[in-house]
Order: sequence, then structure tokens, then C-alpha cells
Amino acid sequence: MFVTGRIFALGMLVVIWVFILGGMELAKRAMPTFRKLAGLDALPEMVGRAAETGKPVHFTTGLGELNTNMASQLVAGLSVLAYVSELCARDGVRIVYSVYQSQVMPLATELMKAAYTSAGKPEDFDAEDQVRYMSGEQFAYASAVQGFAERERPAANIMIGPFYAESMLFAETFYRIGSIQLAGTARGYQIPFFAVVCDYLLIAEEIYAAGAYLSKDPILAGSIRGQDVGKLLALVMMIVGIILTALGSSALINLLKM
Amino acid sequence: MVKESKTIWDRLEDIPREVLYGILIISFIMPMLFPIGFPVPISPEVQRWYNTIDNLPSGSVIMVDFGYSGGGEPELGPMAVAVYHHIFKKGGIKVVAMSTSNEGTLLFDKAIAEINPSQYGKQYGVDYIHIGYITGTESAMAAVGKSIRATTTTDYKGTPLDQYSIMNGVNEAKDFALLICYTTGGDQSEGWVRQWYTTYQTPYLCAVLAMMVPTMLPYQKAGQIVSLVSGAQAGQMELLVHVPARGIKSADVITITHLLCIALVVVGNIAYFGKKFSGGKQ
Amino acid sequence: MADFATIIQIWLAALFTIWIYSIAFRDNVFFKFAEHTFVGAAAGHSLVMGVDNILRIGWGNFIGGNYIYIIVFVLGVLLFTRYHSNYYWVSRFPLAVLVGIGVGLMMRTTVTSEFIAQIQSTAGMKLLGVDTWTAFSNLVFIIITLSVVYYFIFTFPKVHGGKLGIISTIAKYGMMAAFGYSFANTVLSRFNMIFGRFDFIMNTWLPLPYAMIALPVALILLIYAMIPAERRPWPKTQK
Amino acid sequence: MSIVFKRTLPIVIVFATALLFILEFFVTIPGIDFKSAATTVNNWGIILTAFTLAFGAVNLFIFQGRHILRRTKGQWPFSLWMLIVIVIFIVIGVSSGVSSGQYTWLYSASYFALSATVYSSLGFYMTSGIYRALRAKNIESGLLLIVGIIALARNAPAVAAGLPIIIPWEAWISAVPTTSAQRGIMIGAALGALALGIRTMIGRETGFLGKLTEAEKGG
Repeated sequence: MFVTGRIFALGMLVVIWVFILGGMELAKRAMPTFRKLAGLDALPEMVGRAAETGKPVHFTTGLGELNTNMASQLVAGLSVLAYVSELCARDGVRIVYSVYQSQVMPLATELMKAAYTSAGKPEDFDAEDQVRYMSGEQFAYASAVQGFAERERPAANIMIGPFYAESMLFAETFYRIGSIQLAGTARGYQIPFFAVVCDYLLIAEEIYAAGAYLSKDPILAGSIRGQDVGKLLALVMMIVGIILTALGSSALINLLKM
Repeated sequence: MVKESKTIWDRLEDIPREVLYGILIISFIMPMLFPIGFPVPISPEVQRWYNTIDNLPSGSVIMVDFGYSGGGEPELGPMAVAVYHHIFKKGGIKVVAMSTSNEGTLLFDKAIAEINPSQYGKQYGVDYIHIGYITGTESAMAAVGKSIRATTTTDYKGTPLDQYSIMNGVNEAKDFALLICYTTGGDQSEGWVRQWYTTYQTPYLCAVLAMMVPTMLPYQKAGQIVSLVSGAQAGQMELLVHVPARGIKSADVITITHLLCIALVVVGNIAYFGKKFSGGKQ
Repeated sequence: MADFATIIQIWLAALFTIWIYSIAFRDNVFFKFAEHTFVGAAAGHSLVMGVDNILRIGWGNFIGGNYIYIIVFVLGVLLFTRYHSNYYWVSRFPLAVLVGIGVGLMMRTTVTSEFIAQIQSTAGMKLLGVDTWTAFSNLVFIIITLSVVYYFIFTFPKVHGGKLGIISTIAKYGMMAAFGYSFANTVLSRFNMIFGRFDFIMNTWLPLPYAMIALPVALILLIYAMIPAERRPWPKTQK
Repeated sequence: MSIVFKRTLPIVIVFATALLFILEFFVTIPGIDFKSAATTVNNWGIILTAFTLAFGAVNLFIFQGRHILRRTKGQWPFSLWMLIVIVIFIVIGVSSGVSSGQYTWLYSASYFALSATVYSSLGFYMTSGIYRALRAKNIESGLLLIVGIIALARNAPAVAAGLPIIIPWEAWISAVPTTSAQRGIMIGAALGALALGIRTMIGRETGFLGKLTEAEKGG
């Protein structure tokens, strides 16, 4: 009936399935509380600095498309964009979003307009100036963003989404012109560059948490809750396993191999 | 606005990038013009890779994935070439190649031209073959693992597989004693762990770009990969196989340019701390 | 001596290489040309390889007696309805098959290869009965792995409160060390790639006749192209 | 009805297809041949993916075509050239085959050289990044810097040969802190991937459906 050697894995898959669905159901009733994310906490300060200097804030969500497996990172980036837009509207700071995906333009415009409206300043929002389609090609996009950075010298630069080889290019350019930077991506190869250059960092899964927290979407927040329970389970299994191994028993390891 | 006078530390920090690039280009060109022949130590992973192939029983069949793109060719090409030399020198091993990268078949041709298999008396279709680029990455791995012939009936040139003697009795993952993947993509290097090691426990050797090594390390630690090397270690493989080529040639350049990087970090930090301690805080 | 076609190929490849590198200094028209060639070539090549698969694998199976493949061809063509403003939804059916395969293949093995196998490997690390250095290394390994998993727990804020905050700090230190290592490895990768191109320029292109003359000419043209139009000494542009 | 057909049915297809692959892997039920069903669907997937490889070119034709029609200043000649390149690749690739000498020539002269160069050009930015940004600002960045320098030194073959002490240092950094931190990230990411898979299967992640009408969004 069950394939030997894969029984535990199947059981685990079912358990995780239950965690995720359960998390979503519970989140529909009450949103889970999130821990502090250092990167997000820095945002008001970053916007405040832009207000002092009178320079704009720059935002990018990197590459990737909404209909691929990069969509969830892109969506997380857009949630942060909405939040930052509201902060900027409140402090009277101009925020410019550089767009790579033409399909994201209308969505981002809506999000930003809503943010300005909820800050009580819908008249301050100028879509044409603030939502800029740069290019749909990686390096053309990168050089357009670089050009923007050098012309307008934004006080802050925020990069959240799926980033590829352009990550280093952006981070270095904005560092050079003195922008304070927050960056986050779940693409493992690019995190080190952001870690080296940027002032604040959202590491890997943190961007999903940030997106879920800011968007207050019960599906995403509940899904993260379910994953958290999965992580707790992983921790328990590892600790029990290490203790058993130290005691000379391989009971847990044999169970995992079932 | 008051014009601030620049301190030496400011100047040091603000070296224009064109100057930095210039220095970098020079440090690439000089060792190429005047080769030094620095020594290259062999690392344990490369040795383990070499031993794995060396210990294969005669008659084994290996699956090789040319999963790299042209961008990574300078790094992974020399590794692929050196390993083919080793396999052909050892003899008695059949190599079936496929590609999960859409440039793979073209890069296979490049590698084979460099290897010149006829010097070892090896023939296409008898000792080695390429069954083509197959789209879908993980779907391709899973499909080929189940049945090669249900997936593709021809090699990369369009000739039916059954016309080649190498394919006699070779059709699924269980027929392969070893899996080797050269790749520039995480989907490939990780995909083979999922679709072949996890499913069929095929021993797996993986060569990736140096920058991908860290994310792949947990697989090696968990025993899912026998040996994980970076293409940058091709020079070491060439030394073990006694066929010095492109990999070893880069040793001088890599040494000089890395020394430059270390120097840049040191100078950059001196400038940073110099500015900090000379009261140049903003 | 290489034949004429090969010489042209080398010249083209060499010029493209120089033009692409020029972006490191400044944007210019040669870079733009090379970049557009690159994007076009990538798209064209990808399409050609797709056709190769459809013909070699799909068609091959079809004429081999697997007539059910006609359904796949129809589904494949339906994928292109995504470009139609009214019938775009038709493309969802073949796309759903693709997404389903991807999700199924990923889920069934990820749970083993990236979750259970990693837990198993960590659980099997020995702290007793090994030499001191190994025990110490294993201890550090276990502490970092556990604290990094712990760090990524988001919805139980209490586990990060008070003194427990130290766990996240350890996790961050561990990850920073890992990122430093990755960074250095990326330098190695990129420099190897640069070496590959320089090697090509110096040992394949420059030995060809006239290449030594062409190189400085190409560089001067590039520098000229990098100067903004209004500041060029010639031709004078009207303001 | 229409929404069910346009929105729900694709999700049902996703669910059923994914479930087939999951069942094939984990269970054997006498009388039901999951394996041959999965093999067939798997091979279908390969052909379907081959069709999607044309999307890039089609997108470019639509997008760059607009530049050409509008004669966008400073852009349209490049757009035209890009489309010409695509056509050249298609004509040569399809007429003489991908393993032909002509196609290999075309590939080596353009795409191969270009992609190798484009990705290597990042090495330049990294150099200035190293110089300007790799600073020991606090403990975290200090740690990153020290590990980075040791790894850089080890990666330089001659430095490692002349200063063999760094070989075990680097090996330890690689085997202990790097592997363990990456493993922690991997365990978290695996759960994230599984959660994404589950959300896709139950129709809570609908990016692949493309644009949704207002009525479909409400569904």
C-alpha cells in the first residue's frame, strides 16, 4: 500500500498540510501577531530622513513576473510599497517606484493611490512621475534605475522582491550616492550582496512575513503561522534526535527513514 | 553652502570607479602576459570526486547533465572537459549525457571538440552519447528517470536511440551507477537531489558555480551529494587527471585579482576608520 | 589558420565582448546595440530549442504511434490564447497541467530532501564519543542550525522576547558568516568568467590579423560614444 | 457557470495533476497504474513547456513592435534590430537544425559571447562594491568581512599554497557556520515552498491564471 522508505515523508506532508490549512482558518478569525522585523521598523526613520533632506525615496521590487513562482516575492514587495507610500504621503516625501513588469503598473498605481488616500493626501499623488516603467529587460532596467539614482540622489532606497544579478549593481550605486538602504529578497544567491552593502536587511523568508504582516491578508498570514508550527516541529525533532544520538539511540533517525 | 575641504580619507574613499576598474583590468592582463605558474593545492572534495569515478566498476553507465549556460562556460566547461578526460582515460565506462539547459547541446559540442575522444579510441554512440536538451528542468529529470525512451526516442542530432549500441539495456535511473551535473542554475543542482537522489538514491556528483556552493552545502552534509565542487576548481581536476588546460591557466590570474580584492578591502577599511577617528563624522 | 567563417565569428564575439564591458564605465550606443542583440538572441535561441523539442520529442513520439500526442499539440497551441483579449482564459487549462506537474513533483520530494533529510542529518550529529574538536564543531553547527530555524519563526513573538533574543543574535551572526563566505565565492565565479572573456580576447582574437589595430580603434570609438552628445568635440550639436 | 469553467476548472486540474504525482510517489494501489499515468502526463508537460519557450520571443515582438510602430526616439532602431536577431535565429535554427554548423556558428558569434560577457561584467561592480561597502561597521559586518577575507585568500590558489594555515580555516568556515546557517535557511524555505504548493493546489495562489476579471476575483 505505502511505499517503504517514504511513509514518514507522506505523514509529514499530511501534517504540514494540516498546519497550513489550520493556520489559514484560524487567521480568518483572528490575525496572528508578528514579531518585530528590524528592517520594517527602520522604515519610518528612513522616510523621516528623506523628509529632512527634501530628497525622494526610491522603491523597486526587482524582476520576476506575477504569473511565475516569483510572484509571492513580488506580492510581498508590493505590500511593503503600499505601506511605505502611506508613510511618505504623511511626511510629504516623494516616493518613486521603478517598474520592471508592465503588468504590475496598474496594480502598483492603485496601491499607491489608496495609500495616499488613506493618508488623507490623494492630491499629492502623481502617478506619471511616481510609478515609472523603466524597462522590461534586466540590464536596461538596471541602467535606467542607476541613471535615476545619479540624477535624483534619493535619500532612501528600498528593494524588496525577487532580485537577480542586478542586486549588486543597485546596492553599490545607491551606496555611492549616500542613500540609506533597506533590501530584502528570498533569492539566496543575492542576499550576500545586500548583506554587504545595505543598512537594513530582510533575510529570505522575512520578506514574506513582512508582506503578510503589512497586507493583513489572512491567507498569507495564516500560511506563515502554519509554517511556524512546522518550524517548531522541526526544532523539536532535531533536539530530540540529538539527545537520542548522544544517548546512543538511533530511534528517531530510524523513524525518519521509515 | 559651506564648501568642506576634503581630507585624505575622503579622497581615498572616493576613488572613482573607473580607476578601480582600470586597476582590475590591469591585474587580469598582467599575469596573462607574464604567467608565473603558481602552485595549486588539491582540495578534499575534488579528490573525493576523482576517487568516486576511479572506483566505478568497469561496465558502469554514468548520466551527465550539461546543465550550464554559456555565461558559466568559462568556469564549468573546463571541469566538464577534465572529468571526461578522466572517464575516457580510465576506460570501460559509458557516458550518457543530456541537458536541462537550453544551451547544453551546443556546449557539449564545444567540450567534446576540446576533449577529442578519438585520442582515447572512444566513439560517439558506443562510449558516449548526448540524448538532447529536454525542457521542463525537474519534469525532464523525473521523466528521464522513469524512462528515457518514453521521453525521447532520439539523440540530440535526431537519430533514433536504438541505433546506438551504448543505449542497449539503458533506459531508466536504476541503470545508472552515477549522476554528474554541471550547472549554473539552482533549479538543476537542487532538482537532481529531489528527482534522482531522493527517488532512486543514485550517487550524485555536482559541479556548480563557486557562488552556488554555499547554498548546496547542506545537501552534501546530509549525504545527498557525494562531492560538491565549484567549476573554479577545474584546475585541480586537471592536475589530478594530468591534462592541464584552461582551468590551471586561470590560477595566476585568480591569485593576483584576489590579492587585489583583499588589498581593496584593507585600504577601504583604513579609509573608513581613518575618517572616523580623525573626527570626520557627518 | 582558421577559415573565413570562423574569423568572422571570432571578430563578432570579440566586439560584442568589448561593447558589453563598456557599460561598467558608462552607458553608450554600442552597449545598447550589443544588449539588444543579447536579448534577441536569448529569445530566438529559446524558441528554436522549443521547436527542437516539439519536433524531436513530440513529433517523434507521435509518428512512433503515440497518437494521443495530438492532444498535447492542441493544448500547446491553446497556450497562445493568453495573447487574446477575450479568450485568454483558454490558456489556463494547459497552463494548469504544467503548474500541477511542477507542484506535484516539487512537493513529493521537497518534504524529504529539504526537510526530513536535513533534520535527520542534524539529529545524527554526535556530541559524545568523538574527539573534542569534532564535538565542538558539531556543537557550533547544531547551535547555528537550530537558532537560524528559530530566527525564522514569525508569529510567536514571545519566543523572541527578553533573554531569548540572544538566539536570534546567534542566528544572525551565523548567517552573516555564511553570507561572507558566499560573497567571496561569488567574486571567484565572476572573476573566472572575466578571465574566460579576457582569455578569448587575448589568445583567440588578438593574434588574428588586424585585431591589434582594431582594438585601439574600438576603444576610442567607445570612449567617444560615452561622451554626452552636446559635449562631443565633433560633430557640433545645436543647442 | 462561466466562472466555474474559467476559474475553478483550472484549479481542479492543478489539484488533480499534482495529486497524481504525489500519489504515484507515495502509494501503490493494486489495480491502479499511477506510474504509467504519471509518465504520460510528465511527458506531456515536457512538450507543453517546449511551447512556452516561444513566449519570450512573442512578448518581445509585441512590446518592441510598439516601439517600432511609434518610432520611439532613440529606441526604435534597436527594437527593430532585436526583432531581426530573433528572426535570424529562428530561420537558421529551424531550417538547418540546432546541431548544424550554421547554427553553432551563429550561437558562438553572438549569444555565447554575449551571455558570458554580460554575467562576467558584474565582476566589475563587485570590485567597487568590495572597496566601498565591505566595512567593519559593527559585529555583524565585521564577521562578514573576516570570513570574506579568509575565503578570498583561500580561493586564490597560490595564497593557499603559500599560507597553508588558511586551508583548514576555510574548510571549517565552509563545513560549520556556512553549512549550518544554510541548512537553517533551507528548512524554513522548504516549509515555504510546501506552503506555496498547498496554496496553489487549493486555489489560493492564482498568479498563473493571469489577469482575473472582477467577478473572478470575488470567487
